[in-house]
Formats: sequence, structure tokens, C-alpha cells
Amino acid sequence: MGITRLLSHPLLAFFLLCPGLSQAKVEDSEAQKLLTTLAESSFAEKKEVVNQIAGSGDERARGWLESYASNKLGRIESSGQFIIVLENRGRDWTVESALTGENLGEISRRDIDTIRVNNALRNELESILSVIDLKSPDEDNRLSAARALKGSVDGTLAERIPELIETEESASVQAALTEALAIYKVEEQGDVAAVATLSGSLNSEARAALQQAMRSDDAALVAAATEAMASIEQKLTLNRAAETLYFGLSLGSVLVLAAIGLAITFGVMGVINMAHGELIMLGAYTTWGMQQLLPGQPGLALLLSIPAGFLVAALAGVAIERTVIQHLKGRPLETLLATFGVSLILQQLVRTVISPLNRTVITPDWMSGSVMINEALSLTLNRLYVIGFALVVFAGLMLIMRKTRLGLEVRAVTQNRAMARSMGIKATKVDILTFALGSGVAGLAGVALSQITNVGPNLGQSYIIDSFMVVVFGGVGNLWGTLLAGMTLGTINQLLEPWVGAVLAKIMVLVFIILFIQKRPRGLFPQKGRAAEG
Amino acid sequence: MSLIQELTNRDKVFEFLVPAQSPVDVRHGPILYLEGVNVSFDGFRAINNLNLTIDDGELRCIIGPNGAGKTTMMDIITGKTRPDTGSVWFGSRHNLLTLSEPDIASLGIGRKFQKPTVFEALTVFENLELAMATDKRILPTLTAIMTTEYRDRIDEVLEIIGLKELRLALAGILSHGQKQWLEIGMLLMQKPRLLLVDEPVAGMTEQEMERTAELLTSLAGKQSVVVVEHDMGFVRSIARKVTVLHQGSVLAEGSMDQVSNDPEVIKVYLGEEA
Amino acid sequence: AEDPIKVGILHSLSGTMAISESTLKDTMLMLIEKQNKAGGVLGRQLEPVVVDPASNWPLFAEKARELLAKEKVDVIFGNWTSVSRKSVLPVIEELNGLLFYPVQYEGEESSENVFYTGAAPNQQAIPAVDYLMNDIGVERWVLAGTDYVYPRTTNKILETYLKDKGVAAGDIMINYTPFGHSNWQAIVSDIKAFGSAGKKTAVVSTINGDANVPFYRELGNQGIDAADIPVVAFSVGEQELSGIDTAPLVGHLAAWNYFMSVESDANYDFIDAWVAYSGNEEAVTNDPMEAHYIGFNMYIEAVKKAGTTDVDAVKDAIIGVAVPNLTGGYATMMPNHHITKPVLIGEIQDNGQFSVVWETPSTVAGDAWSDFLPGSKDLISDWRKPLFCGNFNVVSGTCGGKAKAAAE
Amino acid sequence: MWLTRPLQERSTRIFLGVLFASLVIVSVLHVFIPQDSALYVSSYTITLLGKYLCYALLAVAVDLVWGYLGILSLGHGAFFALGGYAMGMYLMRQIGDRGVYGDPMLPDFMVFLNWQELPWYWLGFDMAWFAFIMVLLAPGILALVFGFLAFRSRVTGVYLSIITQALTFALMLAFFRNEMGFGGNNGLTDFKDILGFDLRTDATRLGLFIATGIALAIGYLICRGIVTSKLGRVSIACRDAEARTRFLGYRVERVQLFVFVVSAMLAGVAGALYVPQVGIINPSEFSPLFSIEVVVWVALGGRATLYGAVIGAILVNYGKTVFTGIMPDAWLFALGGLFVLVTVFLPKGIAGLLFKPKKAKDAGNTLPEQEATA
Amino acid sequence: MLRIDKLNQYYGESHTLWDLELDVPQGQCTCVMGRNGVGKTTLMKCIMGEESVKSGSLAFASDVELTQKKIEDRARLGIGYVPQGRQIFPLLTVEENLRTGLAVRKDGCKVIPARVYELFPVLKEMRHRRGGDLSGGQQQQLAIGRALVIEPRLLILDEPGEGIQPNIVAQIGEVIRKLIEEDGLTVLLVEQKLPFARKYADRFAILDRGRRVAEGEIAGLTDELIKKHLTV
Ligand SMILES: Nc1ncnc2c1ncn2[C@@H]1O[C@H](COP(=O)(O)OP(=O)(O)OP(=O)(O)O)[C@@H](O)[C@H]1O
Ligand SMILES: Nc1ncnc2c1ncn2[C@@H]1O[C@H](COP(=O)(O)OP(=O)(O)OP(=O)(O)O)[C@@H](O)[C@H]1O
Ligand SMILES: [Mg+2]
Ligand SMILES: [Mg+2]
Repeated sequence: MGITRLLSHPLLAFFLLCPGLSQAKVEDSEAQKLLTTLAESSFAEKKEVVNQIAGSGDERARGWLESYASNKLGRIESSGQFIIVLENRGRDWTVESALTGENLGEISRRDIDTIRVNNALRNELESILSVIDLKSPDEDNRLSAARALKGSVDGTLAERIPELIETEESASVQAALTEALAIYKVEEQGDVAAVATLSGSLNSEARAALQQAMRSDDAALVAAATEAMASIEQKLTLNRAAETLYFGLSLGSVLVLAAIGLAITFGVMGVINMAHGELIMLGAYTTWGMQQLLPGQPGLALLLSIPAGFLVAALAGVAIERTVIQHLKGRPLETLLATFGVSLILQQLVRTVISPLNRTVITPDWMSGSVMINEALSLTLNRLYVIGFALVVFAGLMLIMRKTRLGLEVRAVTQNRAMARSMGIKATKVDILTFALGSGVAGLAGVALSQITNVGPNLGQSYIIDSFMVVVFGGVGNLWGTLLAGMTLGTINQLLEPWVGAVLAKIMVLVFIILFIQKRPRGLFPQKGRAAEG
Repeated sequence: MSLIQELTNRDKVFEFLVPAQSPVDVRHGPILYLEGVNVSFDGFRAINNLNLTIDDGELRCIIGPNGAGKTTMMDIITGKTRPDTGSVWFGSRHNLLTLSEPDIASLGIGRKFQKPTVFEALTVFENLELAMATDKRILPTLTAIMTTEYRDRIDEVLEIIGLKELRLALAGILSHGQKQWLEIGMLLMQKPRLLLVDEPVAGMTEQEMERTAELLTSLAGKQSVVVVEHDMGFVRSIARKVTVLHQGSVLAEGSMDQVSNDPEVIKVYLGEEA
Repeated sequence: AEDPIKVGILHSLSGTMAISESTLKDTMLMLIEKQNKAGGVLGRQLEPVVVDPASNWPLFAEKARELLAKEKVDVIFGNWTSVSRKSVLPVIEELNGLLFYPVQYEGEESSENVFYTGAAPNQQAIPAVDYLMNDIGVERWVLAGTDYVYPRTTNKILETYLKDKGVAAGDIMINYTPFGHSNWQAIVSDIKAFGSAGKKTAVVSTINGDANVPFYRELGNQGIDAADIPVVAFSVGEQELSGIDTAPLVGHLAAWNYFMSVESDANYDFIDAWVAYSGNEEAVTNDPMEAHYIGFNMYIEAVKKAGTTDVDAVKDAIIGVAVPNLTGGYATMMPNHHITKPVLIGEIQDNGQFSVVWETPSTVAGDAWSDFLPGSKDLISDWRKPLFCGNFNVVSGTCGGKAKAAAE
Repeated sequence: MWLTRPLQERSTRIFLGVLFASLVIVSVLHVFIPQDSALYVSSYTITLLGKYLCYALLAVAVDLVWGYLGILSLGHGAFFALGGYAMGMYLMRQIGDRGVYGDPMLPDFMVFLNWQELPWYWLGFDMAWFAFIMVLLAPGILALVFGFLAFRSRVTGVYLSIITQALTFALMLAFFRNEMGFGGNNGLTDFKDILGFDLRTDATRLGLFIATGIALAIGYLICRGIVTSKLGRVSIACRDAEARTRFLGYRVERVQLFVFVVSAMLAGVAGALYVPQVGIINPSEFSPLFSIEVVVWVALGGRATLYGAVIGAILVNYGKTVFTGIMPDAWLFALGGLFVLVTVFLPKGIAGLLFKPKKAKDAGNTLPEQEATA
Repeated sequence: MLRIDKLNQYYGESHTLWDLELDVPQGQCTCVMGRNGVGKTTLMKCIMGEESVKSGSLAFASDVELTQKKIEDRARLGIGYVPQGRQIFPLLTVEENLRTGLAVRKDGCKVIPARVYELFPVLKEMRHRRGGDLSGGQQQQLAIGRALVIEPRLLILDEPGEGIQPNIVAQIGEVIRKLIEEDGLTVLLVEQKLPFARKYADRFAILDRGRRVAEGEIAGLTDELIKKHLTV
């Protein structure tokens, strides 16, 4: 919409016809005047000034507009000098001169008047900056600019587009431009031929255009549009189903990640570890700590956090095992009590040592945003990574439990400790290793969760109950069960949510668990036969 | 008047109130009757078209190799395992396949498990008390009082099983053999019509074996007894009729002598020298 | 010297609410320390009494009772959630205490013993919606909130308000989520779909606490930016933002009565003091802190005016007391125990701060009873004699339950 | 009579003796001692003590099912809260037209959420007898239905624990919903009087406190009566060897159901007495963490003793009261540390310190534990 | 191989083993007998370390003092244990049950010795079934097989024939003899059944109420002794 308004402006022609911005530079006094007007006018007037600045052709204009859009263009109260803020955290800000680019060092916030921007203006600014992208040498930029044109083409632009299509090398940009043009044609001219182009398009503007066409008086147009619409609807249903499934799997993988460590400590070892959530929390805080240690490199920090989070949580696990759990051999229920205490302590520890407030964990670029499968379906990247991560962690654990002696020994130790020791198994070592493993995996979950949710002292509590549900639902002691349970519960939840809302969906999932356990009193993958009755 | 009297008569029990508890019908001879029973676990046939009849008052020994399905058979009779096909009747009135474990137990089928299972957190005395044949519904149990009659009965059994001194000990600390005895004692307290005894003398000395043998033979006649045992000496000392199970079905049946000379039985079970 | 004036501080320091409330405890301690340095009041020092109600509502009542009955405090500053306030309310009234409540809330309450220094719905929600409607041109509305009373009431009020303004029912989507909701995928996707109908759409968020981080994350990841569908939040302040990577959120909005970025000297001084007190360069301030600042100063003024800490005298004296707020104006205690506040709309910046894009021309007086709810539009509250009533029905001319209770 | 049988036990006599003595002493100190005396017990303390006693009754109910039946219920808070809500609804209706909107029928929260009439499930709660019956029935019926389903399908051990947790969690979410008509997150508050007595007066407070004490005594007696009866031994048998018990002819699921329902009703009574004393009931009582905490009190006091549960509940909550006051920033360390230390060093809980039980009935590894390792 | 000296053991207050002395000579089968509850199993547990002893010494292979060693170290020294009541791991498969014994093997062998399967073919057949699903006798065979996996120097058998079909009992006896003769294994056997004891043991010891009351070559196990100590 922002673009529509802009396209009628003479500026557009300038951008679309010139190969690039001119290298001109206006007089400093002129610039100072422009900026002063910008600073002193009302929001409505500012729009005009912005266009003037853009139209001035000054090579610094882009920088001014960019920093203005992000609220970093300001003026020093005392001297009236215009500045660009480089760093705006804390009470003293680093700034440079807007006109000369000279670094002015740190200046107290009190002395700086930032030039206010709002959403409407920011829209305007972004449009100006982005239309330039239609001519950008970078194909991705052109593609997104072309996509943005859909639904915002007007008469003047419609005439230009065929030209643009011709000179365009990339097929996808061409397609986007063609569609944009077709939307215009259907909407404004009722062009039956253009309807065919839109058939099967998942773009919402295209759908709006078709819907409008269906309401027209032209029977041929209505018929064509109805047909096109039907094919779209069909595709959309499929996409929506795929999206729900994706949501379900991604929620499921979060559940699996949170629960899988517990599937070891609780499912296999039998320790009712109420501090599991806090171990997850430790993993998340490790990520935060790493990012503090490596400022400016959130991605690297995140990668390093994977081993670090595992280690921190595993060490904490060892500490818990050594100080508390080892004294509770043969009294697994009491572990509930003791670890409940541990969890209280850990929570409060984080509150006192770090802060009761949430910590910011930055999402690295390669994990933010989404991959677009088509215009109706895009998969959020952070969740995609989490799904992958959950599967990798699961596979790793499975390998350890199946292919190493540890897996065998820990099961032997939990089933009959004295006998296992009589077979020469070092039960203490096995305990420590297994608990460390389970805790470490909880730490990994924390690293992943830091990309999805709050990193704060309450993090653990919000996952502990779900984790137990998942482990039990899957059948205690069965890793596959945990995986399937997490995924099932996640998917059911997401299937229900659009129907009944988040709260009821959650309630229904819980009721489902209750009823399911009635049917299968030992979870999804029960231990059957005599062995289970032991 | 008489109608009212009949309705308010405290001794009267209405017909519809007396289903499962009705007495076992043994007019036709057999007290237990298994026909065409099959059980498989994950594709493994543990019981294979098993047919077996136990007469009222009979003492029957069942032998057979490890894994022949003896314990599984008892599981079926007591309702722990449901067979895939076949029918199991108690007397000629009760179809055991339709009843739950407590129902079967209250009909009068008592069982001693292969691995002795007693209530470890209760004393020997209490173990016997719980086993005692009384009304086992909730409220009667809640209000039950230990009468001298009951106490005498428990003492009597304690005497038989030789745990008199340990009556107040927790069952959990008993040695293996003592637990075996306690379980036999619980069986006696239950006064069942049919006793299923799985390996009663494992872990007992020769003399204790003799005592057990005496005990079981003395029960036969009044009650029906089915004994599973691997100790041939013991079996020989009590056996009248012996059934040999193998791979889930009856391999041979007859007197001890007949059976122990059966070449097939010698091959799969007894070995050359027995 | 005389006995100190005891100031009870009733904020959760553990449990789920510690995240929000613990800073308010520190704010109070800072204000008290400052006042003591300036010589206290009436020549008496102030003594803080801190307890931890641990985010547990019955415990709030118990602790309030402890403060009033056992510690004999003169005034209490505390609470965050509505339920905790509801829980302590009977206790405060029974033992005739004073409570300063610093958080924006759903209104529909006016107690003789409570002073509401946070915003009532008419001091936050309504102006924000006006802004969106008039300045941004929003035509389609998503009212998303956590499922509890504040969002419910606010949304109810907004719904009526929007419909009064001619918004069709089909253009309003209401959605509630449980506390701490962390899986926003489907909802955000719904919002996206709702917003792609060609009309300018905005989200009015009363989402509370921890649920916000995953919500904004999901918004960012699903590519909803403020230019397309702005979100205006009533519960997200600087403190909440300090736990979020704000880069993807730039331009989303919040409506408050104070922002840390407000350019006024009082504010700069307050920030300096807070940074010095907490020893943390990065420490942020927020709206409830300002509310406590105002409430505390009002209390001090009232005590000076009354010349005593006697509860009834302070109650009388405080009405009409005006103290400077941090945005460069004055806050006045109204007869309904609410205060006057300016309403500011801010846009989120990449530094975790808000930049003010709009503000009411003058301050707005808090309304205890909403004009947009059928049950309460006839009620007013006035704690001055002779009316002295928290829920006076102007139609029937009676004072709610109070009059009847007295009549019995 | 099974109810009087426990009176022959020394422990029960001591327990009841201590309980009644405390009730009398507290009442005397409250009524007859002048307010400024150091010995004076304020009504603040009385309410606090009343609250502890409610928790103690809840803990006894939990101990009954956990200690003697081996059912680790992580959802007993649900029954407590239901009892509380039943009472809360009665108290709400008692407010009548004294609410802020002056509506004679509808509680305030319904008025401002625009409800037109009282939902059907609120009917009858203006009558005390009905409400008091519901205090027993609401948790009782829930326990009956839930228990019937669960025990019939032989759900045991952790599976049972987790579905009890799911139950209370689901109820919590449901009660948070304002559509449910129970006041959502704000719950029910601002009660005025009970049975015509003003809740704000000291006399009513004292009365409630004494009533709670008596309820605890009766609840204790009922539990003790069950435990010392043959049914109690059957329960232990179910706990340790469920299958074996069945082969003796006991209907394990009915035993479990009976004890579970009794326990749920006791929890309901505890909740009902709790609400007028603390003045609020809100869905957070349904929170799974609260239920877990109750289990922790029991374990701390000493499981399968009943009096241990009382000791644990009172001690932990007293600790909370004290520590949240004197060390508000660090009390969680103290509490958490207490839990850890007691488990590690006092395996039998505090009760194990006080009395050396003749028979270590609680020694056996119980079913859920084995399940957990299975 | 094993020399027990002045061993005293208590269960809480109750004194179970009294000043017990017992010699288990290398390369022989020593059979411990006694009525129910006299302390045979307790003695085995003490040797294995599952019960702690109050006083006394357990000298293994003439110089190693066992009382100070942890259970798992005793297994590592080469003591194999077949406990009473089987104690198999119910949820592990038969094969996994056997593999638990591989941990202590000095040769680092990773596969189950063929001998075990030869001896108990049923175990091979049911390799993938869970231990707990086996019949009682099969479990007993599994327990013995498992102890053999560690290739012990001293094998403790607590009533090994219990619940096993007669021909296999005999076979077990033969195996014991064979191991003793071929590998020089030492066996400590608890057995109630006289014929079995007479046939396969070299020496006997009788316990009564926690004391050793008789000891000697198996030939010296007279009816008189039996009557005195083994009859109730
Ligand atoms: N739940 C199960 N799953 C798999 N196999 C089973 C299961 N239960 C029993 N079996 C198998 O069924 C067969 C019969 O077992 P059963 O216990 O009845 O034998 P048994 O005759 O009592 O033997 P024993 O004399 O050794 O006690 C065995 O091979 C056993 O492994
Ligand atoms: N954990 C325990 N606590 C207390 N006493 C015990 C414990 N275990 C065994 N006992 C007692 O110690 C005595 C010896 O038991 P043990 O198991 O050694 O007997 P045993 O000779 O092996 O008998 P059996 O032939 O029946 O197996 C028994 O009287 C038993 O009651
Ligand atoms: Mg068997
Ligand atoms: Mg033994």
C-alpha cells in the first residue's frame, strides 16, 4: 500500500529509469535546512520532507533516511548539530555527525533530541528504499520487491512492467512481475485472459482480485474466476494441512526435546527428577552466557552453546547425583521430594545470582525468518532447526542407549541393583554417567528452547509437567515412545487449536491423555507380559 | 403378612443378588474342565490345544519340561491370562473365562505361586488373616473384627506351617523356604475348593517335603488339588494320577509308573536315570 | 526521635511473578532511602518492611494481614496481579490499612483503602485504540489476550467501544491463551490470515508476562512486521523488552503512561538514581515504577498535609494532592482514588526502548467504573464526604452494597 | 466399631490429646489474655493456625492414599480446590446484594462480564446445607468417576500419578477460563459472612479455627480407623502386591476406589474450611505444583503414619510463613535445603525421628516406586 | 580358594550368622546344607557382599581379603553368583541378561561364550525374549548361564536345581563336575536335595541357626547327621 502511494510520485520515474542514485551532493547549508525542517515539522509534514530528501539526490540521503527510519537521526540540543546515533544503549550514546560523518564520541542522552518517526513514516521510508531494489543487482532483492508489487500496481506502473519483465533475467522475478500485472488487469480491467495467470496462485492479493472478479457482471469472467478460485482453494487446503502438520511437529519436537532427558533420568533410571526443568533452564542460561562472552557473534555463540550447555547441565546433574540422589538408592519416590527441593534452590539461585528478569538471547540471522515453500506456506526457520535438532539428539541418545554398554548396564542397574553389581557392573559409575547424560540432554533442550521462548528463572517450571506427561504417555522406559508421544501430543494440540482455541485445546489434550491411559494403562509402548509385572 | 415376613426376613437372599457366589456344581464329576485352550505370546504358542479335566476331590500332579506351559495354565484358570480360544469351566456352572480374578478366587480357587509372593510389609499373622475365607467386600472388611474363632484358625495354620514363632515378623524378612510355607498357609486359610500349587517344595528339605506331601494328601478328597512340581521324589510320594505337559499340550497322562516309563517323557523330561 | 513510619512492601520475590514484581520492591527501597536522606517526613524516618508473598494469592492475604496486624505498618505498597489485589482487599479494608497499587488494571473497583496509581482502561486502552483508528487507519482488529480478568474486561470494553465506532463484528477477532503460553504458531498464522483481507489490521495485545517473548518471536519469524500489522501492547514495557531480542520488533507499539525514553529532567534524574541504586548500567525503568514513584510522593505529601500517619487522616488529606510525574507534568489524586495520567503511545526501538509517537494533549483522569460496560456505566466513585461511596449509582441514587450494609 | 478402634492406640491418643489441648490453649489465650500481653494469641495467628490445620487435613488425606494404598496422587489439590469452590460459591451467594454492583443474584464478576443470569450449577448454593453437601459430593463424585475409570483399567504407579496430575492441570486451565463461571483467575473473593456470622469478627475466626481442628480430628480418626481395620491391611496388600491381593478374592479396584473417594472427600472438607479463613479461592489451588508440594509435606513428615503428614504440613507452612517474612529473598534456599536434607538424612521423615515404629510397615518398596524403575 | 573365619552377621538386631567358619578348597565342590532359614542364603550374600558383615574375615584365593571389597570388585575377582530366586533382569532380553556378564571379563570378549548356549539350548532359542517372560525353570537356567559368562573362578550356586526339570538338573550337575575337572573351577553350592548333593559335591557343611555344626567329605554325611540337623 505504501508503494501505491509512492508510485504516483514523480520520484518513481526517477528511480525506475535511472541506473542508480546520482552521486550528487547538496550544499551542507541546504542539507542542514532540510533536516531542520524534518526535525521541526509535524508527522504529516514530515512525509513531504522525506520525499524532498530522497529527491535531493544527495549521496548521503540514503544514510539519513535509513537512520531516520530506525530512529537514529537526531540533533544535539545545545548546538543544533545533526547526528546519526551509532550505539543507543545505556545513558551515553555514540554518535557521528550527519553531515560530515565525523565521529563525535559519546554524548549524554539528555543532550540528544532524536527526530521522531512513526510507523506510517517508516512505511514511506521503507517503500522509498525498497523500490530502489527493483533495480537492484541482487536477485533476491528484486524478487521481494516484485512480490511486494502484487496488489499495488497502478496505471503508470502497469505500462512499465512489460518493459521490466523483458529486461529481467530471473524467471522467478519475471513470474512475480507477471502475476502482479495480471492482478492489476483482473482487478481494474476485468481481463478474462489474465485470470488464467492467477489460477493456482497462492497470493492473497490474487485471491482478493479473483473474489472481486467473481462478483462482477461479466459471466465469462465470473466463470473463469470461479474455476481459478476452486483450484486455489484446493491448494490452500493442502497447504493449510501441511502448515498445521508442521506446527504440530514443531511443537512436538519441543516437547520431545524437553522430555527426552527425562526419559533417561526418569524413564530409565527411575529418578523422579523434579529439577529436570531447571537443568533445561541451565542450558538456556548457558546460551545467554555464551552470547555475553562473544558479543556480536550470536551464531557462533549458539553453536558453542551446544557442547557448553550439555556440559554445564551434565555437571550440575553430576553434582545433584552425588550430593542427593546417590543417598536415595532404592527409594525412588523420595527423589521427588529431594529434587523438588533442588529445583527450588536452583530457581532462586538464578534469581539472586543472575537476575529475576528474563535474559535476552539473540537469534542469529540464519535462524530467524522463514523459508518460503510457496506464498501460502512458509516454515519458520528457528522451529525448523529445532525439529532437526530434536531428531539429531534423539538419534544420538538412541545410539548411546542401544549401541554402548552404558545402555545395557543402566537398565540392569535399575532393574536389580544388587544383582547388577554382582555381575561386576560398576553401579556408581553407571549412575553418574547416566544421570549426567540425561541432565546434559536437558541442557541441550535448554539451548534449543532459548531460541523459542523466555530465558528466565521460570523457564524450567513451564516444561516440567509437560515433560512428565510425554514420558509417561509414551510408556516409561521407552525412548521411541517418548518421541512418538511428543509428536502425537504436539500434533493433536495444533489440530485442535484452530477449532477450539488454545486453552480448550490444551484441556482436551490433557483429557485425551487421561482417557488414553485408561485404554492403555502403560502408555503408548507398554512393557507387556510377565516381565512387566515382574 | 407372610409375604411381608418373607420380604423382611433377614436370612433371605434374593435370587438376583446371588449370581457368582453360588455353589460350585460338581454333580457331573469334574470340578475343572479345560477344552481346546490356546494361548500365544507374540506369536509364541505357550498353550497348544490343551484339554484337561480334574475331578472333584482329586489330587493331580502335573509335570513337564520347563516352559511346557504349566504356570501359564494356572494363569488361565485363575483369570490372570486370557486364552485366545478354548473354554474353561469350573464345575458345570461357571465359565471361568467370563470372570475376574477376585470372582474366581471367591468361587473357591486358591493358588500358590511359583515364585513365592506374600505381602512383605505385613506380618505373617496378617498375611494369613487377609487370606482367611471371609466376606471380602469393602464394608465388611472395614468393620471386620478379629474373633477368637478366627484367631484360633490362624494359630492352627501357623502351627501347620511352622511359623508360630515368627507370627509377628514381617513377611518380607522370611527366608525363601519360609515364604513358601507362608504361601501354603495362606492357601489353607482360603479353604478353596480347588488348590493350584505351583512348585510347593522348591527350596525345602527332604523332611519338609514329606510334611508337605502329607498335608496335600490329607487335603485331597475334601478339596481338589493340582500340584506342579519338578521333584520326582515328591511327585512319586503323592501322585495318584500324573499329567505330563509338553509344548503346551498333554503329552501323557496316567499313573506315575506309566508315565515315568513312557519313552517320550523320559526323552523330553526325566532324562535317562530318573 | 519518634518511631519510624513503617512502609510495608508486598511484592512477590519468588515464584512466577517475581520477574515483574521484584524490581518494584527495589524501587520502593530506593525511594524510601532517598526520602530518609532528605530527612524523612514529619521528622520521622521511614522503615521498609519487606515480605515475600511468593506469587501465591492466599499468601498475599496472609502477608497483608501480617504487615497490618503484626508489623503495624502505616502503609503498604504492593501487588501486581489483579487476583492478588482482590485477595488482599478484604484484609486491607477490615484492618483499615492503606494500599498503593501501581499496575494498570481492569478497573471496576474502588476501595476506600486502596489508591490506584496504575492506569484504568480509559487511561490506556481507549486512547491507544483511538490512535490506531485515527492516525494509522486501522479497520480490522485482533484482540489477543491472556485468559484472565484484565484482558477479558479490557477486551469487553474495547469491543463495545469499537462497535460504537461502527466496526463490524466480522472485523474483530478475539483470542485468548493460557498463562505462559509459548506455542504461538497457529495463532500468529491466524492473525496473518485475518490481516490479509485487504483492510489495515492491528493487534491489541493484553498478553501477559512470559507469553510475550515467544509471541513476538513468532511474529518476527512469520514475517509480520509492524508496517503490515502493528501490535499494540498494554502489558509490555521496558522490563519485558529487556528479555527480548527487539531487532525484529521495531515499530510495534505499546500504550503506557510513562516510557523510560521520555525526555524530561525528572525522568533523567530518576533513571540516574535507579542506575546508581541498582548498580547496573543497563537497568531499565518502567511504568509501574513510575506509578510507585508517584504513589510514594503522594503519600509523603498527604502525610505532611495531614500532619500524621493516621490512616483516616491520610485518606482524607490525599485527595487532591498533586505531585510531579516523570513525564514532565503533574499527577493528581482524584476522589475516586485513581490518578490523572498522560497517555503515551510508543514504538519499540532496536535498543529495547520505546519512542513516543503520540500522546494525549492533557492528562486523563482514571475512571474506576467503565462507561462501556452495561453493569457499571451508571456507577461513580467519590471518597469525599458526604458522598463517601465507591460505587454510587447515579440512576438509582444509592451507594451499592455499602448503604444497604449500613442500613442493616 | 472401626471408628473407635484407633482410640486404643497410643499414637492416636497422643495425637488427639495434643490437638485438643492446642485448640483449648489457643482459644483461652485468645479470649482471656489481654491484647498487650506477650501470651496473647492474635486473630492473625488464629487464622494462620486454621490455615495450617486445613493443610494438615489435606496432607492426611494424601497420606491415606499414598502411604497406605500406594497411589501417589499428584492431583489431590483438585479435590481440595473443588471443596473450596463449593464453599466459595456458598460464600459468594451469601454476599447477596452487598456486592459492588448490588445485584442480589449475580456475583460481581458475572455482572461486569455481562452475565444475564446465574448458571445452573450455581443454583442451590445459597443454601448452606446444599453447599456443605456439595463440599463432599463435588470432590467425591470426581474421585469416583476418575477412580472408577482408572482403577478399572488397572492404571497404576506413575501412570496413575501422571493422570491425576493431568486431571488437576486440566481443571486448573478450565477454571482459569472466565466462561466457566467461576470467576476465572480472580477466583472468588470478598466474602462477607458464613452461616450468618460476620467473617471479619474474631469470634467467627476462632470458630472456624476450632471447627477445622475438629474436622482434622475426625478426619484423622476416619483415616486411622480405615488403616487399623482389616481394610487397611488389604490396602497395604494392594499397595505391595496388587495381583496377589486379587487372587485372594479382594476386589482391588473397589478397595482403591473406596479409599480414594474417602480421601478426596476429606481433601474437599479441608478446602472448604480453608476458603473462609484465607478469604480467596482461585484456580491456582489446582496447580499441579501445589499438589506436588502437598506430597512433599507428607514425605517430609513421614509417610504412612498419618500424624507425620500433619507434622509435615504444619512445619513446612510455618516455615514458609516465617521465612517469607524474615528472609524474603532467600527463603526458597531454606525451604529447598530443608527438603533435601530431610530426605537424605531422615528417610522416615520427621515422624521417624519422633517415634520408632514397632513394625516397619512403611518399609516395603511400594508399587509406584517399582513402577518407576520398571 | 575361600576361607571364612569367625564371620558374624546381623539383620538389624537379630544375629543371623554366628562365628561362622568354612573352608572352600580350590577345585572342589563344597555343599552347604541346612534347614529353612538357618542362614545359607545370608552366608552367600555375605560372600558376595550384598549383606555387610559385622566381624570376621573372608579370604579369597589365600590372600585377598573380601570384606573390604565392593560387590562389583568381588565379581571382577572371578566370583560368579547364582542367587536364590533367580534375580534375572526381567526387562532385559535373554541375550542382554547374558551380556551383562561380559563387563568383567579380562579377555575383553564381546560375545557370549558358545558354551553357555550349548549347555542351555533353550536360552539360544529364546535369545530375544525378555527375561521376565521366561518360565521359572528357564529363568533359573538363565541365571546359571549368566554366571558362567563371566568365567568365574569361584561359582556360588544357591539352590540351582530349584524349579528345573529333572534331566536338566542332572545336566547342570554334570556341567559343574566338568568345569571343576577341566577348568579347575571351585564351586560353593547350597542344596537341600540329598541325592544331588551326594552325587556332585566333594565336601559338605551343615548350618544350623547360623552356626556351622558339621563339615567334612561328602562321604561323611551320615544319616545321623542328617537326622540331627536337617530334620525338623
Ligand atoms: N508373557 C510372555 N511372553 C512371552 N513368552 C511367554 C510369556 N509368558 C510365558 N511365556 C513362555 O511360555 C512358555 C510357558 O511358560 P510357563 O511359565 O507356563 O512354563 P512352565 O511349564 O511353568 O515352566 P517351569 O517349569 O519352568 O516353571 C515358556 O516358554 C515361556 O517362555
Ligand atoms: N532382610 C532381612 N532382615 C531380617 N531378617 C532376615 C532378612 N533376611 C533373612 N532374614 C532372616 O534370617 C534368617 C536366615 O535367612 P536365609 O535366607 O539366609 O535362610 P536360608 O538358610 O537361605 O533358608 P532357605 O533354605 O529357606 O532359603 C531367616 O530366619 C530370615 O527370617
Ligand atoms: Mg512354572
Ligand atoms: Mg536360602
